[in-house]
Amino acid sequence: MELKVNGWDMNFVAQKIASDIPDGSYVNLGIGIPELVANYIPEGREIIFHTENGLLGMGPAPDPDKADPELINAGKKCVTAIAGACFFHHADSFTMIRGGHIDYCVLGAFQVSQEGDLANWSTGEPNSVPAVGGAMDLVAGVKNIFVITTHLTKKGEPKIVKQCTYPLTGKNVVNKIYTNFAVMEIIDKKLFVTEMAPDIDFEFLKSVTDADLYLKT
Amino acid sequence: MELKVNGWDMNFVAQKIASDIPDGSYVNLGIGIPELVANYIPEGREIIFHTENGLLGMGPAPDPDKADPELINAGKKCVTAIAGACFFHHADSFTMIRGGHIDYCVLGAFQVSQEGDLANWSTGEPNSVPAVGGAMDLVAGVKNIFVITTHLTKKGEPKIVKQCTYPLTGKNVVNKIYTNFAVMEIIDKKLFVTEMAPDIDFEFLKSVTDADLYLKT
Amino acid sequence: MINKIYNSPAEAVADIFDGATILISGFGEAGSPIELIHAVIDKGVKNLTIVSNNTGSGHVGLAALIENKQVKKVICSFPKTANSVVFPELYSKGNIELELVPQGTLAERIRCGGAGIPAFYTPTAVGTVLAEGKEKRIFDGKEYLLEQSIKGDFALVKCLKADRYGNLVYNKTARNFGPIMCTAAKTTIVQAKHIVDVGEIDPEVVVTPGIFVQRVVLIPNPMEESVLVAENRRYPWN
Amino acid sequence: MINKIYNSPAEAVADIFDGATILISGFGEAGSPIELIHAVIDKGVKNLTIVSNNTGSGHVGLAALIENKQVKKVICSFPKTANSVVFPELYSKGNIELELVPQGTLAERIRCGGAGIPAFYTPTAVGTVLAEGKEKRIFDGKEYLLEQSIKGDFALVKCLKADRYGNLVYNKTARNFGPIMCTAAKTTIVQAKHIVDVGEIDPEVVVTPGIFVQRVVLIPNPMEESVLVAENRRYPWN
Repeated sequence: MELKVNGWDMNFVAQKIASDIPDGSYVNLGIGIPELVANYIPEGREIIFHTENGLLGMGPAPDPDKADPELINAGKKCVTAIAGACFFHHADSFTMIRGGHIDYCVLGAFQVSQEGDLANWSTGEPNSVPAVGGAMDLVAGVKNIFVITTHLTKKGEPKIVKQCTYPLTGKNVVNKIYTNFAVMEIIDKKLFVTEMAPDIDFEFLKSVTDADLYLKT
Repeated sequence: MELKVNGWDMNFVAQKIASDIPDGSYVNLGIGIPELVANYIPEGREIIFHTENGLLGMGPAPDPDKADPELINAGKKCVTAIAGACFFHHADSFTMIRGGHIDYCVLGAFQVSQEGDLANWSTGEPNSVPAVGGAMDLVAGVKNIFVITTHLTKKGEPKIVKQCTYPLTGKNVVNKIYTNFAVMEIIDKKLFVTEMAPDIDFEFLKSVTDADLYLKT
Repeated sequence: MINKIYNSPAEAVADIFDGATILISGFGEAGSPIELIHAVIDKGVKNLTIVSNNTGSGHVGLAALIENKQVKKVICSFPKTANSVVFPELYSKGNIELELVPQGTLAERIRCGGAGIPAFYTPTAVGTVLAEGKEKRIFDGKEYLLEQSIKGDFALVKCLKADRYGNLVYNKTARNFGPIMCTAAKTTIVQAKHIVDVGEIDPEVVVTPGIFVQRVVLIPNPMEESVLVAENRRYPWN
Repeated sequence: MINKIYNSPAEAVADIFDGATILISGFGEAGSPIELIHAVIDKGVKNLTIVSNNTGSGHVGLAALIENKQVKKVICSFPKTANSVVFPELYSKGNIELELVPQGTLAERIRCGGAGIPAFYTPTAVGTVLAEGKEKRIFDGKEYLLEQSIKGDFALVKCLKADRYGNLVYNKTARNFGPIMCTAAKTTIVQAKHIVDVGEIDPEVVVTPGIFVQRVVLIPNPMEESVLVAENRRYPWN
């Protein structure tokens, strides 16, 4: 399928998510595209970033000459700690996650189902090494799960689907999906479109989505 | 029953216990008579005292003018912290206890059975306020449970019994009993006498003990 | 901007409601948030369930809250201490409920409440009257009891130092139940002897990360329970 | 006198045996006790079960231990990172066992191992393939899985500062699994960048109380895994 539309740039999508996160929130960002969100926190808002390897108050990447290989994020990249940060061990870190203390988690996705099932940890290929990390803990514990993803795979296949074919990270866990084409909310296991990119219309969106879509009125 | 014997002084019994605790042990002492043990640690031994309200490395009582009401022991008396001490919260404190990290606990007793059941928290009277504190955690978790007690109650009734009549603190938990009359060890649910006070003989000991006693040979 | 600092205990406890479950830090007087408890007395809410290691001394703090008939039930490990008079009297008359929990089980139930763990198995209290009615299970040939987590609508906690993010450090053995109670309540209200600027507490030594704290009140000179008890003070003040 | 300080990594790991379960701290290279792991490679013990968040990078540290065919099974949450080559190759050939555990469940299983809690319930992984074969149970209308604790025969942990009692503090996010692993092993062996006199670590800031540590080795200049990997070093040294 050849697409005639572009939708939003993923940086713009990240900015949308950032603007939807209220002042004072505690936020965990997944590795990769979700990390873009940190670049777009609106001025005047204080957002505290949590990284599951034991830091609350994660700051941006350091100057290369100031990098400490023992101050890293969940993606194992060097980061900084803001004033007011704190370090803690893994059981305490997952007390924050599993105990429902983190307000928002932004994750990437292989697939999201219309009921909010998320698949983002394994393609299920028999020969690949499965690696789950903290993804299942995050979706089980964080209050609001936001997914940021391109609407289609590189091959042009829908990522928003009736039912995930990849192994699940969690069932009924996603609250909102932000793609380059649209913003969707999952309410009572139904998928509502709340916003579309300027060059996208609902009919087109349905044609590139393998799920039942409702327009939020 | 009028006793013609005295047995050991309880301070001497405490000293016996202290000499049975090896260098480098982590020890929790119950409130009351067990606290005497701290006074008799043989010179050259380093024993670290744990108090379940969050201190490892408890030292002796402070000078009254230096007392801090926020530096107390499990009996809520002011104490000090030795060099090398540390403070921690209650869940961590009971990780030490329940997790089997404390080597010795010395406790008082209302009754101890010949199989090592301990009753030391409640007389079971219907109108009294039951209060258990950390006693059940200690007997469930600490590696070696030593009991220090007078052999008889103030009324002259045996405290070492076939079966406890008071509510239990734990079943099969006591390893050694130190009384003013004798030292006894519980091995495979049998009560062996390992030492008697100079003015006590085995026949007499049996007459003031409501349990099957064996002489350790 | 994040600013969890409230101007007064009254303001910080304003939304505590009748029937709430409140976790209260402290082991004896060490770590007991007297000023916050007195604000709850002033507010007059009723039918509270209190989770705390003890039941207070004399006629101030937690004992006064109980004496003021605001407490329906107490979940604790040691409901009497040297100067406990209020709870024992109400209890012996059958006027207050008690759930007696071994101290380590109490601590772990609270920690699990904060950590999203609904239940766990423990060896503590096996074979005792406190095991009655509890589910038993064998792991590796040893018997354990199933215990369920405890969560609070509110936690009242005393600490030494706080910042506007809610990061806390404590004083010595006044730490006790504070850090775990902070994690286990929907709304954690803390009284701090000092409030410092963000960044002044070394990130390596923060005991309670700010995420677990919703409100902080400065109480620069907290009252000492033992002094009040020795002076036979009563709250509301006599 | 208590003196937990050992003179060398070799001495500290001398009694590690074939078939042992070893908990190894670290998240990526942060907190990974490379020098202690290399001592285990030198010792040559086999059939180890390793509990660690990852499986190492390049051909040093944990990756080298695996490459040296000393490891039968790995219990971890994320067995591949940017420079993981050893584990994926052995795994794809079926030459090493993997028990994949969500990171928070791994942490809690270890913590419970140290705390005398044999099992607990968790919401993590419900409805996924990692729930297969696990006991399920409903609390308050929500489904949870039963998870059992993990204990080690040994733990190998890296810290920043230690004293002869075994009190530890860590460096930043190198803390990660260290404190909980210290609690969960029969014998905990720690490498410290600094060894200080007893009393030099403030009792308020000790992260791992000495009771959880059996042995401490001074490694003043620990190697950096990423540097060794970038230089394509192999252990035993090429």
